[in-house]
Amino acid sequence: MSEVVTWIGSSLAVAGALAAIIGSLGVIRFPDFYTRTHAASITDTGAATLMILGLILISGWSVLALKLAIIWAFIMLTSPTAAHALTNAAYGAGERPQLGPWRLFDRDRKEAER
Amino acid sequence: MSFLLGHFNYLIVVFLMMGGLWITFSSRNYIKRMIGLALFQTSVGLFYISLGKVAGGTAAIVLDKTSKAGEALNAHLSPDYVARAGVDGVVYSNPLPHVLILTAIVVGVATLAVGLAIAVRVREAYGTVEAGEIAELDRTEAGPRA
Amino acid sequence: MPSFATPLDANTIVDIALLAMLAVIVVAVARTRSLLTAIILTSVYSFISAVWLVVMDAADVSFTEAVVGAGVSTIIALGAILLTRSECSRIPWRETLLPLLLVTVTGGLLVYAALDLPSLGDPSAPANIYVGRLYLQHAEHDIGTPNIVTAVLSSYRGFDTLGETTVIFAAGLGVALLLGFGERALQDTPRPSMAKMAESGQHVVLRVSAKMLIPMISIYAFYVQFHGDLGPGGGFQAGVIMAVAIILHALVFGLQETMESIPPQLARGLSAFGVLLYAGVGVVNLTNGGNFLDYDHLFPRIFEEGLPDSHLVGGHHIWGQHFGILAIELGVFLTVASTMVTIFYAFAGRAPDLSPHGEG
Amino acid sequence: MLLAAAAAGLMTAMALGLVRALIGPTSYDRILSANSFGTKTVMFIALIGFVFGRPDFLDIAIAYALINFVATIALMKFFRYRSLQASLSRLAPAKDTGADAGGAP
Repeated sequence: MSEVVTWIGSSLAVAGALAAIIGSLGVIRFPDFYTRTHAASITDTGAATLMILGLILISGWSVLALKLAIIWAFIMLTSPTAAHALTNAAYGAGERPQLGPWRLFDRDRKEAER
Repeated sequence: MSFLLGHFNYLIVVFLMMGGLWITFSSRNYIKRMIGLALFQTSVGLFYISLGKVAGGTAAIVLDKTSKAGEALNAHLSPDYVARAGVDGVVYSNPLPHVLILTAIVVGVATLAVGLAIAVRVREAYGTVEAGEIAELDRTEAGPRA
Repeated sequence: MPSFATPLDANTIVDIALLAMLAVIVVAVARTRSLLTAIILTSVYSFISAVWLVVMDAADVSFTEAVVGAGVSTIIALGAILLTRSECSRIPWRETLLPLLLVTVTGGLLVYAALDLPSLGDPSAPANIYVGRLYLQHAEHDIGTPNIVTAVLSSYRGFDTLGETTVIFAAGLGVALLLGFGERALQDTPRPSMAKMAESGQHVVLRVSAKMLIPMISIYAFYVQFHGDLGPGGGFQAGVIMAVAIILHALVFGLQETMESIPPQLARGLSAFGVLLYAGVGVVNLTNGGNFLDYDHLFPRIFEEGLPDSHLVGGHHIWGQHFGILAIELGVFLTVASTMVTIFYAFAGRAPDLSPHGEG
Repeated sequence: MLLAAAAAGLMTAMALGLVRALIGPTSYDRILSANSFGTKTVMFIALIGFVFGRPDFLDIAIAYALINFVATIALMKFFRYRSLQASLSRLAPAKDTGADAGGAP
């Protein structure tokens, strides 16, 4: 029983790590700041949830589980707020999202550099 | 190969220290210089902590060797090694460098603040924090404004 | 002395990967001309080195590095570039040659010296066999705290820590003398343009989150403070975390509101009081017949014998050490927290001086 | 073993996340990347304790989560207001409006 739970917990942790990798790839590949924020903030909270859930399963009913739950609560509170504040600041400072078909983005950027 | 593995930390730390030193020497901007100095200082901390690491060790917070964590740690180590390097059956890393660097970090940020405050005052007196421009102002004008 | 080879285990692999990231960041910081980028990258550097410190078993140091490096020093550096400028001038490549030469020579010498160092993790390295090992063997018996870093910090090397605390106090005083305590600048606060403020609305999300977070951060600071004997933590970390809570309040609700609840006078008073408390504990030991900061003599012997389960009558509690460490950690906490707040007030409270030279 | 794989994956994610902090192009991208890096750090610290067999140091991860937030807020204020002292809630400087101007209805 406990081995099965540990196995499930570890799998969840691996899933969380995969989500984090996908998020990082999104942050690298996406064309403008707002889409990157989308990639980063969603996968941050998602990966944290998966991973911490997995670790709670591994640690069982203990003070560790409580601490992990506190970490999860803090991440769920701070990470979206920080993303919101950051996009708000960026928009207020004049950073605008790129609109239109996404194939055009690279061309636009090259033209802007020229 | 094993020599490189054992000394990799020191080589990287020297690289980091020299990076910080290079920023401090080459940059003309006082704030950038302070950042370089802070990097240099952190790297010195990394060096100390590298020295205090004991292979297979754990943090210097007393652990019962019969507890779950204690057994998990000792499972990877030979009893011989634990007897030689450990204290009461558990291998700890050396706590002394930790103590020195812990206080050094907090003192470091306080002194960094003093350096930055001086840079701010220089900016208010000269209107710039670039070393070259300040030297130029000292040569041509009567010196600082305030 | 038996030769020792560093094992290629998980620990070493993580160590190498993290150090490689640090090296990349240092190169990027050296290359960038934007100071803001340099500050952001330095905060990432702090995060990576904090993870590295956990891997290297330095849990307490990691704690400190995270809260200081990524938190307070980022904010102070931001305050500094707000008051100066955020770009540095281009350096002509000729002028980098001499520093490069110097750095290469110094680095070469250091590498040459480093080759003679014992391998990473060698348990019989000179650094690890003398006093560090003695502390590990005797701390629990002498001091009675499971966290040996706290035991060494506040009891064995208490005098050293008193010096460090005094340096922090003096540095805070120095910043305040250079930049003021923040009151002067508040009188002529520069007015941000109305249009800019209105566009952002009221920042409801931030304010609500901050209202929830600030009490939790404060409670967490006290947890770190009083749990420092048993796990990672102590006065230095707790002080910085407390200061971060106050700084968050100032960032979200404005400096003036924070100054109304925690006046600069209070901050600077407490900062001095902390050092005084620390040194005072030492003096109490002196009057009871011990050495300076030797907490075995914190209480008169006759009083300590009466305390429950005292080691003087064959019990487990070394009450003098317990209370001595508690008191001096409180002193450290007060000094560190209020000094960081004073420094923040000094930087944040100063009005940017807009002269023709610096367009930031 | 699975946990070690998760740690390796998280490390990869951290390294990839670092790329955006290094190449920019805007400062917002860097801050976003730094913030996301901080969250991954929190997860990594929590995980590494379980991998190395001593998961007592979760306290540190809590501190990381909190500090990361405060640093991001400071950077955001740097961009939005060019000042660390301004209040986010009041529409005009605090001095002129008195105590009642900032109050929510």
